[in-house]
Amino acid sequence: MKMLPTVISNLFSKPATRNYPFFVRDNFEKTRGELVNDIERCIFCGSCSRKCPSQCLTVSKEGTVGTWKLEFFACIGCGVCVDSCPVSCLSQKTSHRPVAVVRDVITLTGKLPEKPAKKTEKAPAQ
Amino acid sequence: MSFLKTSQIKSPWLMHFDCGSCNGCDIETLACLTPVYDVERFGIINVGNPRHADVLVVTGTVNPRNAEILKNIYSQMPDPKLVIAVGACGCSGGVFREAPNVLGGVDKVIPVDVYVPGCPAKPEAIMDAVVTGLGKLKGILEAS
Amino acid sequence: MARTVIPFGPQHPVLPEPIHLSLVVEDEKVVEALPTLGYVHRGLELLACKRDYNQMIQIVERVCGICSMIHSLCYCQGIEEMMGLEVPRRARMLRTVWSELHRMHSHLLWLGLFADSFGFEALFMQLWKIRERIMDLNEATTGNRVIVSVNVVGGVRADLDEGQIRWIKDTLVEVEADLKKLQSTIMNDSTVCRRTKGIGVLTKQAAYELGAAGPMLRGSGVAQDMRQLKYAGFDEIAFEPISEPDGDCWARSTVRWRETLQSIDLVRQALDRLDGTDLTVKVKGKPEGEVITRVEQPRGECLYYIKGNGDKFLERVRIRTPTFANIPPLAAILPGLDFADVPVVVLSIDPCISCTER
Amino acid sequence: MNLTTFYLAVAGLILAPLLGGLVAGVDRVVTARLQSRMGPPLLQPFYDVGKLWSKIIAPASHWQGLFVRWALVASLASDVLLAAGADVLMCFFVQAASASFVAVGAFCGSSPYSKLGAQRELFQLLAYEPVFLVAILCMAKVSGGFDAYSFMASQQPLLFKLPLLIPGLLFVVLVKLRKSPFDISASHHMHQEVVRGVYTDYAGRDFALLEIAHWADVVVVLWICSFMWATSALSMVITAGLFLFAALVIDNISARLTWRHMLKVVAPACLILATANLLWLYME
Amino acid sequence: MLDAYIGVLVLWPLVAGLACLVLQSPGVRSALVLATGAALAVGALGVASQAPFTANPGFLSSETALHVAEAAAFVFPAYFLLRGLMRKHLLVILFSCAQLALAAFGVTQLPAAPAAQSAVVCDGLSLALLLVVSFAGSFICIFALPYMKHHEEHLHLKVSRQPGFFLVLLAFLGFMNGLALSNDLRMFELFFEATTLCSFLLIGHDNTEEAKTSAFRALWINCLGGVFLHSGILLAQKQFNLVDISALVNPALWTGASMLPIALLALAGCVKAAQMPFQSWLLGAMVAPTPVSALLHSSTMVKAGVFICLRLSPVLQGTVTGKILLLVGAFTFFATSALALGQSNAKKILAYSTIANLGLIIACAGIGTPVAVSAGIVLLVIHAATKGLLFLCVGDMEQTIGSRDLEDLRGMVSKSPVTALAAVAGAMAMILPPLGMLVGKWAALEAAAQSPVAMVLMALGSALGVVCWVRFAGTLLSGKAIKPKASPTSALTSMPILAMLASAVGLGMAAPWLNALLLPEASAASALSGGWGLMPSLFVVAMLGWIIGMKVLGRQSAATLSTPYIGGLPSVEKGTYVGPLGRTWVLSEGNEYATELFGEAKLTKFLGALAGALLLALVGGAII
Ligand code: SF4
Ligand code: SF4
Ligand code: SF4
Ligand code: SF4
Ligand code: SF4
Ligand code: SF4
Ligand code: SF4
Repeated sequence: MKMLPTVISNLFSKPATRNYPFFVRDNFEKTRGELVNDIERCIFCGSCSRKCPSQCLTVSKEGTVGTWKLEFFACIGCGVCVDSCPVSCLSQKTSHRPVAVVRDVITLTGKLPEKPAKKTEKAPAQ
Repeated sequence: MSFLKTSQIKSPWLMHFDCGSCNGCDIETLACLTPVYDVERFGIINVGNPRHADVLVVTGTVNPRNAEILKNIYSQMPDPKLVIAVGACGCSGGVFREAPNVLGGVDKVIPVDVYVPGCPAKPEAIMDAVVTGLGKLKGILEAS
Repeated sequence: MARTVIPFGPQHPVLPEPIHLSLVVEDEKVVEALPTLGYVHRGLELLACKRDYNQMIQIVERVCGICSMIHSLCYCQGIEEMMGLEVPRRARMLRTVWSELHRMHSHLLWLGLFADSFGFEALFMQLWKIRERIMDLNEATTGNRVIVSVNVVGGVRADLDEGQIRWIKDTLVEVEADLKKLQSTIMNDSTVCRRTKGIGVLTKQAAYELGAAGPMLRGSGVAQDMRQLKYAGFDEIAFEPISEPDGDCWARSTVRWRETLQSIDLVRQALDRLDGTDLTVKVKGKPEGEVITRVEQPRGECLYYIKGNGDKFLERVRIRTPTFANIPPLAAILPGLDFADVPVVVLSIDPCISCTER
Repeated sequence: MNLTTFYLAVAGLILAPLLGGLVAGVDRVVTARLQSRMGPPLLQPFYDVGKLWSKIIAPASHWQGLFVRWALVASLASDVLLAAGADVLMCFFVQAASASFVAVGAFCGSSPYSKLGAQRELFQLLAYEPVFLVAILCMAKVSGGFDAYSFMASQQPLLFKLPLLIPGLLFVVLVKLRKSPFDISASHHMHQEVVRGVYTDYAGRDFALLEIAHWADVVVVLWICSFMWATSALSMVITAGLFLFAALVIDNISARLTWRHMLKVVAPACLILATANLLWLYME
Repeated sequence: MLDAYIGVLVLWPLVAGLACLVLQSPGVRSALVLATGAALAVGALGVASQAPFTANPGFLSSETALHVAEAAAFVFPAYFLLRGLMRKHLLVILFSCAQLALAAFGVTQLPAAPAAQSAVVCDGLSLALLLVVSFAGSFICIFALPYMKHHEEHLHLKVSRQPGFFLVLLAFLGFMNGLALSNDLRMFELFFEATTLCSFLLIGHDNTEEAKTSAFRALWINCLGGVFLHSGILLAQKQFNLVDISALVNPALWTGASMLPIALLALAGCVKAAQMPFQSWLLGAMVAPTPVSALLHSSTMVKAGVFICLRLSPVLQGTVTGKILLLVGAFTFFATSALALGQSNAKKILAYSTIANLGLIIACAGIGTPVAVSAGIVLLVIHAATKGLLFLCVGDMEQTIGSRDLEDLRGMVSKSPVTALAAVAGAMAMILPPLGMLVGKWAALEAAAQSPVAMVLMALGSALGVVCWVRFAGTLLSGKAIKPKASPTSALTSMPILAMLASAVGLGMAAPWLNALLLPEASAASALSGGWGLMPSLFVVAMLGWIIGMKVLGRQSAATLSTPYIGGLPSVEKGTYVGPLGRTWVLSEGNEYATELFGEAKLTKFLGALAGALLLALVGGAII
């Protein structure tokens, strides 16, 4: 009996439901969503791959071509790699990564820099 | 499409099985049922019984012990059925891939139709997955 | 009279996590209950040899998603103690804020599941509706709804600005008001009391002897809470453990209910004490030595034993979780129950299998 | 049997299940709204049944299919009887037969939950049947006949003379709708210790048929309840609607009780009230 | 011709029984039993073709016959007294002495009453009982042939005791026929006491200690019934100097007169029908071999009790005595239905359910309106067929598996499909519309409109009965596949079972017409038709359901079954799972009996006291 007022007021007020996917709420600024790499800026230093707790990143170099591989189905979105990237080419969108019907790996390739780029930006703290 | 085929898409009954999940994805799956997300809008209800289920939502990693359970449950579901692997763990074993008692993702044991990345997967992502899965089912039904 | 054997779980609609109970019932009264575990075991403690001690934070966060924040807190405190680090005050207060927010969402989650175990769907929906507010707080302030991942060795990764602090406080006022509306349902509703009062009684003596922990222990009248150890920000925050004398399901749910409300207060206190700007201290060297740390999880006392040998890989991490401690008392109160009360009583210990088995 | 009766009977056969499906749809939408959710489309129950119908699954027992169909026939027959203005008591018995078939079917199942559900279903039967029966007897006493037409022909609402029947009828509606606090043998709520109880082992098309039988049942029960204020067709619809709404609200403000409590406290209480009303009618 | 039919019905069984005793050989015995069945069938049909009629066959109406009856009033009690003395059974001694005293009083103190106008009056009611005795009785006797053979093999007897057994069994059929037809109270009493004797002998047949105890319990209670009967007769004789039943049941006779004789006769009926609180003898009687339980203690002999009540119903209608009798019957219906629910012994369930249904018939008699009486007669006939069927099935299953506990009968459908399915059909016939038991119950409920308490009791009893029978049927069918194993049932076993099944279902379906057949008087036949107007359409629906069902069954019995849902656990073989400690657990099942509510010991005491109070009221009401 004690719930009566609550359920009746529920009946006469707007439901709490967010009508996703017809209505999508803006994401919070800080949300750690999909991990993206601006491969143009990546220097393939491998720092991210060493720090990643899930070990889902592999960085390899072959000749002048660097490969940055992300097993995104194992990525836990912790953002450790983002924090550790010296050139801040990694970032996380605020939206979640879309679902998929096949399990895939993201492979990005880029040209290795002539010589190790200088640290122009300081490692991003908070 | 005939009424019967339409109904198959409009009434996906969902069953959730927690393999070796950390609970993160479980609670997000459960949250989908609650007022803010309310998947009943799509005709989804959560059933506890594989014989009534059309969609199997699996969270967590597979270990030798729960793999057997997973197989049994899957085989008791009526065709056509969808399997949704939720979270990094369900997809690939996630952060636990290298742990001694982990076989890997759900697809090591049963075929998976939709993978939901994230750790944990957000409720929105899980809803996306159901929609995607139903799209896939629709394709199959239309073709038949 | 013939007996019925009921295999309960590992997949069962009332069980949020896979465990198995072989129940032997007679006229729907339990005469024997034998549990089996191991469906969630991952072997997580061994990952300590494969991931360095910083990466282990993300691993222990995933010992369990529901109180991930508190797991990593316990772990980080252990490493910090081993390395002799002094965590800045702001970081300690922030840890308190998030750990109490975690406790709130965990308790609300549990109260909802508990309500559903005795068929009170509307209450479940209400509680989870309110819980979404807390989840929003988590996501907006840390970047993730569940696994907030804010702890690092030596401090925290995220900060709160003035606007967020005000927002949190405002939200908590609303949450508190919403919760108060449900209080009489949870504590006094006649049908709820029918299903919880006098069911699954664990006496104070038995709770001691069987080593119960957390709300299970406090529900039996023992006011013991690890927060009395004054870790994180609790050295400054006024805190009194909550206990109820009855020892039944009702007492256990009431303890959790009151703790939820108490947490609101603790968050406010911690927010009021946010000053300074430092979030971390500089970390030098590698962990060496052994340490035991304890914190209070929503489910009770959690204990970490960590052994380092000066390498970046730890030698041993051992986690002793509250549910593990609560299983013997559960096994003791199951026989004699009505079958319909089994889910209620099982849930009343708030079983968390993923951390029990890791 | 004249032609009108025949038409009415056919209408009952076809409309009653449809109406029942609609009631189920309303039930789900209103329940959702009571819980502050948006809820499914109104026609969701029909989609559900259509879905189940199109699923082929190995039966759990060789006998279940038989009992499902018998249950369906019995449920529909009770609708037809009511629509054709037959004896309400007989209609009640036919309906009880349907419930019995469901229970026997559950006994035939292979899962322990199905059997447990069957046992509980029987206790439910034991609890609500006498109450319902006495309620019908009371109505018959006031309206002076046992056939549906005389129930509907009364000038004054039966309610005025039968106020004590309300709790009993609500109890019956709750049990029949399988709503909390009496969703004991086969819950409509997701977390139930007996999984789906009597329904556990039914699947696919059998389950769809059972669902239709359930709709027909619900219509019969609500229909009989609507006799409480049967001065016009509209008032009957409103009465039935009120009973339904009351059941939904009660469902959402109470925890599930155990069968022991139902059998020892609730059922006797309802029965005593109904009997008191009956005796009072005789005293007058 | 009529006299010959009656002679066949009453005397032939006795003769055949004596022949069994003398000739001893099993082959001859079988032939004789089968011949008796045939003879009784012919006789019953012959009589039925003439009904209603009155007759005066010499062997029932002559002076000699009446002298025999008079002598029997001494001989039977004297024999009971002897047995009581031998066993030092106080109650038997007491009541048989009382019977002797009453007999002596009748002979010495009362003027001899004039003989009844016609010794035999056969109306719908008598015909119903006749048909039951002749058909159900014959089937059961045939069933007894293989049953007793097996039974004695089981007991390892050196010398067969079957000749004696069949003598009593067959002779009993004759006595019952006589009882149904007699219109002279003295002849009626003769047959009434003769059935008591048969029952006593047959219950004690196995000679075990338990059998003897039960036999003597049955004896003392039935002697008490005899006391009631005899005193009722004497009082009636004193009041009106009449022993003619059809003359006595004229309501005009009783206006203003004391109803005590009627109450006593009804009480005697209640004892015979084992109404609460006298139910214990019938339960004890279940130790006898199953054919005995089926024949005497369910289908026929106990029907003598309700028969006399129904006979009296014209007088009872609208009187206080009638109303109390209605309550007595309704209460027994409720109370024993509740007791049946707490039982797991299948024969005890049957016994309690028998008492319950007899209670319902007595309630009908208490109402006394034509509708109620016709409902009562329908119940009498169909109950005999249905319950007889159930007894035969339980007996056969008991011999198959060696237990009569419902829990052990679980899944019988895979062990002996024919019998188990027949039992399921029987259980269903007890409760389902449009079959006769339910129709009778329904008519009784509507007829009881004058007594709200009785209606509530009936409603409760009806629900309890439904639960009991659904559980019974469900348990037999429980969770096993149809595996048509070669069933070991012999033709002599399955033939009666199938015949009884056919008659239970057939009669059940035909209840409305049956009613019209038995009660040609326009009033009674049409009284029910108002409610039964829709029955034919219901039958059509039922048949449709049946056909659909059978078709589905045919298709599904070929289907492969799914594995049971057991939480996803692995199982090594069917019906097991691998559980804690790696042990293989067997998925055993048990019914729930809610013992805290339906426990026999507690409930019997409480309900017995209430019933006793009601019976006192019955007599008290008549005196006032
Ligand atoms: S977000 Fe975390 S898990 Fe994902 S790639 Fe980066 S470090 Fe690895
Ligand atoms: S840390 Fe940054 S720069 Fe280095 S490899 Fe990774 S993404 Fe490239
Ligand atoms: S994906 Fe992440 S949140 Fe989900 S179960 Fe795995 S560790 Fe937990
Ligand atoms: S430690 Fe884990 S893997 Fe080893 S036996 Fe125990 S449960 Fe199994
Ligand atoms: S006991 Fe601990 S260390 Fe060993 S396998 Fe299990 S989780 Fe890993
Ligand atoms: S106690 Fe439960 S919620 Fe907390 S960490 Fe352990 S598993 Fe997670
Ligand atoms: S914690 Fe582990 S080692 Fe210690 S007593 Fe318990 S089971 Fe044994």
